[in-house]
Amino acid sequence: MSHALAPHRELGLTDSEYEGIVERLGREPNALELAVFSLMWSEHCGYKHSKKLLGQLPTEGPWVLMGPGENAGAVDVGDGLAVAFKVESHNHPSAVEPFQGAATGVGGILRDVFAVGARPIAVLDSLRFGELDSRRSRFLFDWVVKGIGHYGNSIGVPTVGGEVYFEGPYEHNCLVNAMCVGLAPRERLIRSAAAGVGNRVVLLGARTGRDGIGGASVLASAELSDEDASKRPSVQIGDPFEESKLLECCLELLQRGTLASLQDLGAAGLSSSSSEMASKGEVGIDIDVSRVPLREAGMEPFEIMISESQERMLCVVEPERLAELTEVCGRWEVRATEIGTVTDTRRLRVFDGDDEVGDMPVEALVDDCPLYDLEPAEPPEPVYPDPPRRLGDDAQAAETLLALLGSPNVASKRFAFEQYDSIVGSRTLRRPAAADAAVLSLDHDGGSGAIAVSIDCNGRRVACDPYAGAAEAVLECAANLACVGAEPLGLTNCLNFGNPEKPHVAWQLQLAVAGLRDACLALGVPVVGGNVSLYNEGAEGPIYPTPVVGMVGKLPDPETVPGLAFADEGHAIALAGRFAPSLEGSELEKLRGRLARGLPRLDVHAVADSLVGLRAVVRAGGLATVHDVSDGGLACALAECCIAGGIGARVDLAALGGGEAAAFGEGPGGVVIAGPREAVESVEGAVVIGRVGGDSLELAGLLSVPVSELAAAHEGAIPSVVS
Amino acid sequence: MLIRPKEGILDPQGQAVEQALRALGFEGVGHVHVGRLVELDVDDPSRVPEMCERLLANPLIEDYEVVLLEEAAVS
Amino acid sequence: MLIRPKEGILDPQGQAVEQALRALGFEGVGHVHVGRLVELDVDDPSRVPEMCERLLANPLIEDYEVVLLEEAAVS
Amino acid sequence: MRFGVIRFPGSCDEIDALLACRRFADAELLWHKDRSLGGVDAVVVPGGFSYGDYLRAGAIARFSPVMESVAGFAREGGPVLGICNGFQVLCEAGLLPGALLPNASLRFVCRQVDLVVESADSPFTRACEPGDVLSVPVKHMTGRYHAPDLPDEQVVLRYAPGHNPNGSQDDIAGVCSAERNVMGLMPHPEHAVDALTGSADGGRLFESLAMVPA
Ligand SMILES: Nc1ncnc2c1ncn2[C@@H]1O[C@H](COP(=O)(O)OP(=O)(O)O)[C@@H](O)[C@H]1O
Ligand SMILES: [Mg+2]
Repeated sequence: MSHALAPHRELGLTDSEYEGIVERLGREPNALELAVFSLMWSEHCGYKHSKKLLGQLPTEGPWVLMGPGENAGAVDVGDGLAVAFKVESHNHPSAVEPFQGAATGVGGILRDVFAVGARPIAVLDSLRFGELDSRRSRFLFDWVVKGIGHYGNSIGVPTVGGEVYFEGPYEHNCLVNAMCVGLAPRERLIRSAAAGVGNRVVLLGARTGRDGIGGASVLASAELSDEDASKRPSVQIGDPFEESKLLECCLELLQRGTLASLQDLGAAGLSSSSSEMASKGEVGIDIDVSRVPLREAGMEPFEIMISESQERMLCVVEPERLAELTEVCGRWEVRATEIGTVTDTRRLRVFDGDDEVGDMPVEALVDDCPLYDLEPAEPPEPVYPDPPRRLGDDAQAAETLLALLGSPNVASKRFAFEQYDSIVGSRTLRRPAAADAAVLSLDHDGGSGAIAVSIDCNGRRVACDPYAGAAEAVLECAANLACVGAEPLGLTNCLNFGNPEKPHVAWQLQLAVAGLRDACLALGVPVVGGNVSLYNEGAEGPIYPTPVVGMVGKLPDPETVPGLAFADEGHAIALAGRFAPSLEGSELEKLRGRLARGLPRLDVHAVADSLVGLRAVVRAGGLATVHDVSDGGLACALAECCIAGGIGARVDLAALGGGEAAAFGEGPGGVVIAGPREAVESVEGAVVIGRVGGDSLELAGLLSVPVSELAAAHEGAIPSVVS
Repeated sequence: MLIRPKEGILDPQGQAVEQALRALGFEGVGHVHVGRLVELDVDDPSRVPEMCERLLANPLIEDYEVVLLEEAAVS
Repeated sequence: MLIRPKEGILDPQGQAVEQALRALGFEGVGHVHVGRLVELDVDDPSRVPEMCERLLANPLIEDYEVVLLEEAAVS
Repeated sequence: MRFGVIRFPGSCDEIDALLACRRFADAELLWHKDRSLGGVDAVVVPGGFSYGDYLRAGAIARFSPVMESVAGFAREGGPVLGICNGFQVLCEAGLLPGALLPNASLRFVCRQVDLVVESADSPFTRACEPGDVLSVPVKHMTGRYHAPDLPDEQVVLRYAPGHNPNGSQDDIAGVCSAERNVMGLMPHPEHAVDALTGSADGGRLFESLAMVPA
């Protein structure tokens, strides 16, 4: 071979990893085996740099039905129902081809959820791009949104929420994380462990092509650079129609109990799905690649084993139920091909017809991936440049408020969420921008009450302070849930970080995981699943550390759920919760061109406790308006309540100490509430700060701006630059 | 400009049309591919390939072909 | 088959492409229209117009044109 | 009174339509490959992306076996309601005049809009008065209605001024056949049958249909 590098290095394996493979096989691997090992031992599949850290996260709770390790986590929501959910990244494919990258990201996370037997009922998206003055960022944002909409809208799963931030460090490495929430009768959840020696392994769905060959290892673990065209993957094209048939077909097979186990094909394709099924079931699997239906002629066995063609699932079925499987698949027009058998060898053996072309111990592939210790070190110098300065220190308060509302991080994301079908399925009780969390009814599914879902993370604050910023992401999710009266049941996360072999990235990762852990412990919320995406770096360094958090909660009575809009003239407005606002790390500081090092000390227990109180108040049903204080501080939160309600408010912040920090400072735990005076005053610890009415937002002594002007800034900012 | 899905790239539209044609009883149909057709008048045809590269076609997943029609041929 | 939006019907895609080309600095571009290209192998080409009428084009909003390539020309 | 809701591969809103119908009468799903309509009294062709909508919205679904029966049912005067993709299918099938083109914005749009009832003289709007305003969501990519010679009497619903989400000609949101027993609309009345989801106004269409003597 005329490779510049030894083939294993070309595939991203170190020399010592290669020796480990030789040792486990007792011989040199052939090309197919090397390809399979390189993928299974990649960061993406093997969690080489993150597994040890993830062990710190709390994963248990009385209502947890499936924890980390399955395709998706699942919690019990009562009435015999389970909610399964997971968030996953598709960052690099989206940077290469934003429309298809985002679309297939959604397709992939949907499969993870129906792989556990749950019907997908909601998608949320968490996106990061460079600043919108960059043409490339506008292009990526525009097409990523189209791609997410395309897949979700076409398959009939509503996209009910999400978040988007625009920050310089994402310019060369956008983030596209998608979360899916699914619902199933509890007893229908299925695990992916292959079972029953002699059972058949059947491939369902699309034909296999040369999609994403080399994707998982080369694509997900090398830093993107424009020069290196040889690493350009072949782009995967999503086919939501194929997936919609596959989804209905799999759910029917599960309902009939036809399958012994089910697994989606994601990164590393057949290699990883078959070896993981075998590993969990403590069995072996024989696969005959010559039986795999191909889309392209002349594919080699190794290509078939690692292809990442979309819209495929792998299942195990007893031989006597094959006919039933064929019948159901026929009705849904889903291709089903028997490609292998469950064995007792605990080896993954690959055949091409009668020829054996690969033979690997399952344990070596799945469990023996070398794990590395991080070598964290706090960076002596700031890691990130200051953001561009956009606002002078001497700006008047009104100008500041309008600048904040028009800052793309704070501005309305209507441009994005109107391109998503947020209501298909008839469960959506609170759509995007109607409340802090999306609310989904369980009524048609035989459940009582509703679930609430939210996804959050402010990467810039994590960059300022990885521990506090990550804890805040969890608290922010919990606050969003509390605003609609929901109690958190479980959490999923996607750790988007730079190169963990760099000490300062390792330091960010370590502190962020500690922050996640402590906030989860304070709230009593278990982590039931997640995903890790490392090596997110561009030429100018790593992205902001971005531990995206998705949370699912339950609320008893949808009738009591308030919105975030101010409702009626004369309603009293109060600030509730434990709020200690500070300008450190705030959006205002960003506009002023500053990035803090360190955030104020955070008392996660105090914030967690205050959310319990808020939840109880919301559930009691007296409040008309509840909105948590987030990016842009209290003034922006009040403005958002005004804009949503089309009504003004008169507020005096003197009771909060007044000044800039009270108006524009940020921090977890603050919540704006409004309603009839008695209802508002009955909330423990709430400080009445004003009343709803008029056509302007007035902050005594600071500013008075017509609601129409606030709305123009907030609604107009993104469309004016993107469309 | 004729813009087509690159060889080997999944073409769900083409598949759907092929199946639909079969279902309608059209036999002997194969290799159906659906692409895009962009037509324009241009003063300087030498710049058309650049237009394709930069905007009209997505070089990662599409190939393009430029067909020039003389002034007269354009109705 | 080349399938184009019927004349007189608003073609926002064509307009969008025209604007984008201008924004990229391509001058002297006009009459941009975006349509569909359907390519297929067929044993009996005489049936192609029928395919278009029944399925591939909607005569209310689209015109079509059939271009036949001989066996040899198909690579 | 029994509704039949068609299910194509790629339909998305068939369960939503079924649930909406069931608020007012019995309802069942009809499979695209079955020719029988099972004796239903009204047919709903629901929203979604039938067969992936890969060629033109609705172009492939119109050829499914069940659509032959729907055409026959419509010819005999049976009420047929096409919602969103269902509207596109009925246009492609020639059961309704006109065609639906990509939104002028070239983007998918999901938003609540106001509709004005233009005619209460149809099996679908008889529970309304002309001039009634209904709050109903739209969500589509291909909803720009185009029908050059449509007689005004066939316009059943219009988008209220300023609410046209897609550039439809004359703000037309819903039309009926000359015989008035087939109706199509881009907005989704089945997603406006419960005040908890934002509006119950869309229920008026199903209520109207349920008033038809069985
Ligand atoms: N950040 C994380 N926190 C908790 N669990 C995680 C995290 N990242 C990954 N996991 C768990 O590890 C398992 C393997 O993840 P992954 O390889 O991404 O799944 P899949 O193969 O289904 O894509 C999953 O069950 C996932 O929930
Ligand atoms: Mg999975």
